[in-house]
Amino acid sequence: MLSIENITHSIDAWLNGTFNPTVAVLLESLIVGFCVIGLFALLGLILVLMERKVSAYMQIRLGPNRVGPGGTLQTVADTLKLAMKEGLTPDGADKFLFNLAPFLVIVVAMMILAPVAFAKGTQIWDINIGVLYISAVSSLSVIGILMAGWASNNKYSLLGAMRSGAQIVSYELSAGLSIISIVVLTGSLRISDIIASQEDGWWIFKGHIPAVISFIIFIIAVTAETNRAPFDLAEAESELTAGFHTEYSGMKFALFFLAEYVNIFIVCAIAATLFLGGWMPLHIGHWAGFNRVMDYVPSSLWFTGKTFFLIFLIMWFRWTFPRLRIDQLLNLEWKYLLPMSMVNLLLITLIAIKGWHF
Amino acid sequence: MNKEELKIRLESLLVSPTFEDAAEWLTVIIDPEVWEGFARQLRSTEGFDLDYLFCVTAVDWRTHFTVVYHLTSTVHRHMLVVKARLDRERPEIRTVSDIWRTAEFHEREAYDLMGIVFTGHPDLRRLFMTDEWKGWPLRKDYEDPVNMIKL
Amino acid sequence: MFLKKYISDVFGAVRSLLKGMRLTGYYFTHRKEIITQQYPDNREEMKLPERFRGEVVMLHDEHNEHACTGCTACELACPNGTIKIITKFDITPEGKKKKALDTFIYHLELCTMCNLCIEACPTDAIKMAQNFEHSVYDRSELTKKLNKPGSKIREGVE
Amino acid sequence: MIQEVGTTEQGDLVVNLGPQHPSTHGVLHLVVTLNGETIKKVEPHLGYIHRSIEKMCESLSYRQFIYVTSRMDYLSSHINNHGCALCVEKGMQIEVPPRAKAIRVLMGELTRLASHQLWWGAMAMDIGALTPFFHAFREREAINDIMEETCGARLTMNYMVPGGVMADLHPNFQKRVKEFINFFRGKLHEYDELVTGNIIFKSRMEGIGYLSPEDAVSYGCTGPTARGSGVSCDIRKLYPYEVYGELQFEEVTATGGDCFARYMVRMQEMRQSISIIEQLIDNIPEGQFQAKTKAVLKLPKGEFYSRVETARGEFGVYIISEGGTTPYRIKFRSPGFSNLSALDHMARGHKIGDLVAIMGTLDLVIPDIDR
Repeated sequence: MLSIENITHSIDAWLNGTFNPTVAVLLESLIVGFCVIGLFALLGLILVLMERKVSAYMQIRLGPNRVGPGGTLQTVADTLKLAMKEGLTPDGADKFLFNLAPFLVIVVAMMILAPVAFAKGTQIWDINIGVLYISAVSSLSVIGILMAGWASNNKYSLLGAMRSGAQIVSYELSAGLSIISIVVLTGSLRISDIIASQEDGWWIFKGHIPAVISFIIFIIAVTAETNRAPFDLAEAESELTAGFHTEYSGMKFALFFLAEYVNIFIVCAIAATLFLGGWMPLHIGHWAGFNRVMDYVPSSLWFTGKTFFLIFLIMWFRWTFPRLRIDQLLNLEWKYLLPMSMVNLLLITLIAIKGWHF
Repeated sequence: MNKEELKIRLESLLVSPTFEDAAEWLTVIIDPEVWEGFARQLRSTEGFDLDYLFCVTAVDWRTHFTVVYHLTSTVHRHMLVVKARLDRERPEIRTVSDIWRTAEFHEREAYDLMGIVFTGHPDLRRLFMTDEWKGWPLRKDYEDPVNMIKL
Repeated sequence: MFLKKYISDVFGAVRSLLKGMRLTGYYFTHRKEIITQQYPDNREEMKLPERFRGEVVMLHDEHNEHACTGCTACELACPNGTIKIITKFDITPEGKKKKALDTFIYHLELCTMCNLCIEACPTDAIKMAQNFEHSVYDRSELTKKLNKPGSKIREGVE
Repeated sequence: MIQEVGTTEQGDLVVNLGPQHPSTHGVLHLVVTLNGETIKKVEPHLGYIHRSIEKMCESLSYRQFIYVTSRMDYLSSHINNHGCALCVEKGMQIEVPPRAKAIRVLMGELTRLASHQLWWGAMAMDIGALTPFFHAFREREAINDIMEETCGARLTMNYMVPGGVMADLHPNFQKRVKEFINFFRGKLHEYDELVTGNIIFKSRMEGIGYLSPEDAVSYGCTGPTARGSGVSCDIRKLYPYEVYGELQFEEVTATGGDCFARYMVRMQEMRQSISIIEQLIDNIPEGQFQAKTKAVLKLPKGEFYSRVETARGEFGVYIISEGGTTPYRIKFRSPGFSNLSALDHMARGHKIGDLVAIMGTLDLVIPDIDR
């Protein structure tokens, strides 16, 4: 059966057979680099179009439908437009930081991609502290946002950046606690171990209600961490025009835009990995027949299916809810999500110790 | 209170008030000097309670200005129109923005467009026009170099 | 007690959010609710009501005759100076001089479609057309001459 | 006027909100002094769309000046025109035929509905929900189509002439209005589901921008802004004009005085407007739609004031006539102007997000403020 795992293995074998190991590793890194960039471009195109179509249908509109069949080439056209636009740098801006910020944001997004398992055996780097690595690196993106807000020399940008800082610092906590609850259940930080532990059922089903609660908390927290509505205070267009990226134009703006969507993809991929089994097909306990039927669906399809379902969920939030205010946002985290996830973590630990999960 | 009762009460409040009879609502013409004290009495005297100033109009009569205050009471629902005649050269009247807060904006508007100076106003600046604007656009003798209507 | 209120608050909040999501979810799945009009494509089937005010036109019949006497009622009624009527003097068969329309100038760029000129016209010579696509590349194209070349006043219109 | 101030002496941040800003709905310019996110002072700068309509009207005849007032509060243009026509009729002592009266009120209520719908969508957009805007426009579009069919235009209808209305109702009018009312009744509960009941929306609105009844009166607030504070100020009820005196409807007031109270007042007003339309739509008297008037109107020497209730509050027209064909001085008392003056008072101590919410519930239309 043709699967991504076989392809990667055969490429690996061929490279190692043709060149000496050092060159092979270098070439592999190059290929991976190209793949990641290609994936970025593809994700940007697909997710932006998806967002526009989802929003359009929810708003009883048609959405983009002129460029290409059914508007599918709309994002390509938009990218071309953005690429041709002049990248303005405001006069009073700190030019170095101003130009660095979008790259920092996109590099961070690329780095988190490393431990994500896209399909069975397809993972760039199966680091043994995968989950820790993700939560550590993802908090770096706030530096990019703060940098952009500060360097723009614009009051709206500054306000947006400050909001973003406060927001990400606080929501990191409950996202981290939700991740820990799965780590407690599996006993490993390695992504491949976490996926393997869900072979007899996903954690959201195996972990009883506490797992569901920590899944919901995780989704809320990552929505806030990626600055998506209803937590999009960093850009809050009706208050701060465009928040931290008010002064950006052209490709630099496009990088921010792309990073936002790639971040959504990554956090949804992580949520899918932790709670919905990643590429693991829907297995129920020891029903061998059922599990074998499920295995016929390729693992990469399972992974993308779950991830895109979660992305759709986050888009659904965006196009339904009003925005919170900054103090309410922090209230929600410190008064509701954090205590809840702490109690929840206790319950999960109890379940893990007693072995009550399936 | 109806128009007649209001008129009788006003006669006790003012020394020889002048009334305009033709108008729909009771209209009293006052001297700008007495306006501040009179306004306070209208606002707070039991029976008047004219707490709602809904319109401030400045009118240029070429020889003089008139400032028209339309007052009503949310308690008794009666109306009173107060007019003050101002000098053409030095149009000055005491502000009532401390009595009716809404007057602050209305008086700024009258200052901006008609050039009436409201003494004691907390923030008497141009409201619609730019700060460096010359002249008072609503005055009858104002000549606009670019007049779309008379083109 | 506090805990009970806390939990019921949380559930109430989640319920209100789900209600909204149900509504947007309904619209997401029901494509027939979409109200977008594909404008330049639906020009043929798009019908504007006959009272729609798009621009002032002068009615001409098949003999290239109009009903405008050049009375300038519309010019006086117009609040924006949109209409300018230039009159001339015709010689009637009886040898009398009679005022008649020479040129009916209509500035579309000044017009606010208020319908006052149509109301004022005593002979119903002008009316509002439903055309609304007025964009042109040069502003001077918006100044129109409404009476067609060679047209004259219809017999019997005073 | 626009100062290049970054910070004040006290170290507060000064932000220019507008004149080009997504939530000021036009060219309102607010200079906001901030301490962190907390508002210390809001100072409106007006005049970006000032056209001096009052001066323009001094050279327009009594028939012509009505259309200009559509350009003030363009969302309730019909009601503005109504106020002007009433004032001219008061001066000329024209008796308006009963059919015209009913038509005017019907159109006025439809305009109010359309205005409130736009407000609802725009306000939801201000606080971050974009979807309601499109849902509101679907219903508003239906009203606009009805308007287009009868009045000939969608926004600035100019359907009003002194002595009546410009044209009779379109034959389809009654049928289409009834269809619309049925359609809209079905959609109104969606408004509540999507926005009113939403916990985020409620927490953004409740307790924000408190305006006490005394302050509301002192600042000259009218319309839903004042009624949200419990001040009864509906001109339709207090000083009924046209057929409002014969209709059964309630003046909607709330006691909260906060953004949510103002929001609820407008939502209830939509229901009241529907009820008014339903009472009238089958009872439009037959007869003329316009009284016979002279071609050139001349108001007698004197002063005339008429008040109407627009979607935003009390709209007053004050005509001073010297007996000529044009007004000597005309003054428009626009509701938004007075409502805006209370903004500073309401917004102090709140966050930037609240300022946007307060502006949303004030329902500001900038041409109405600037004139």
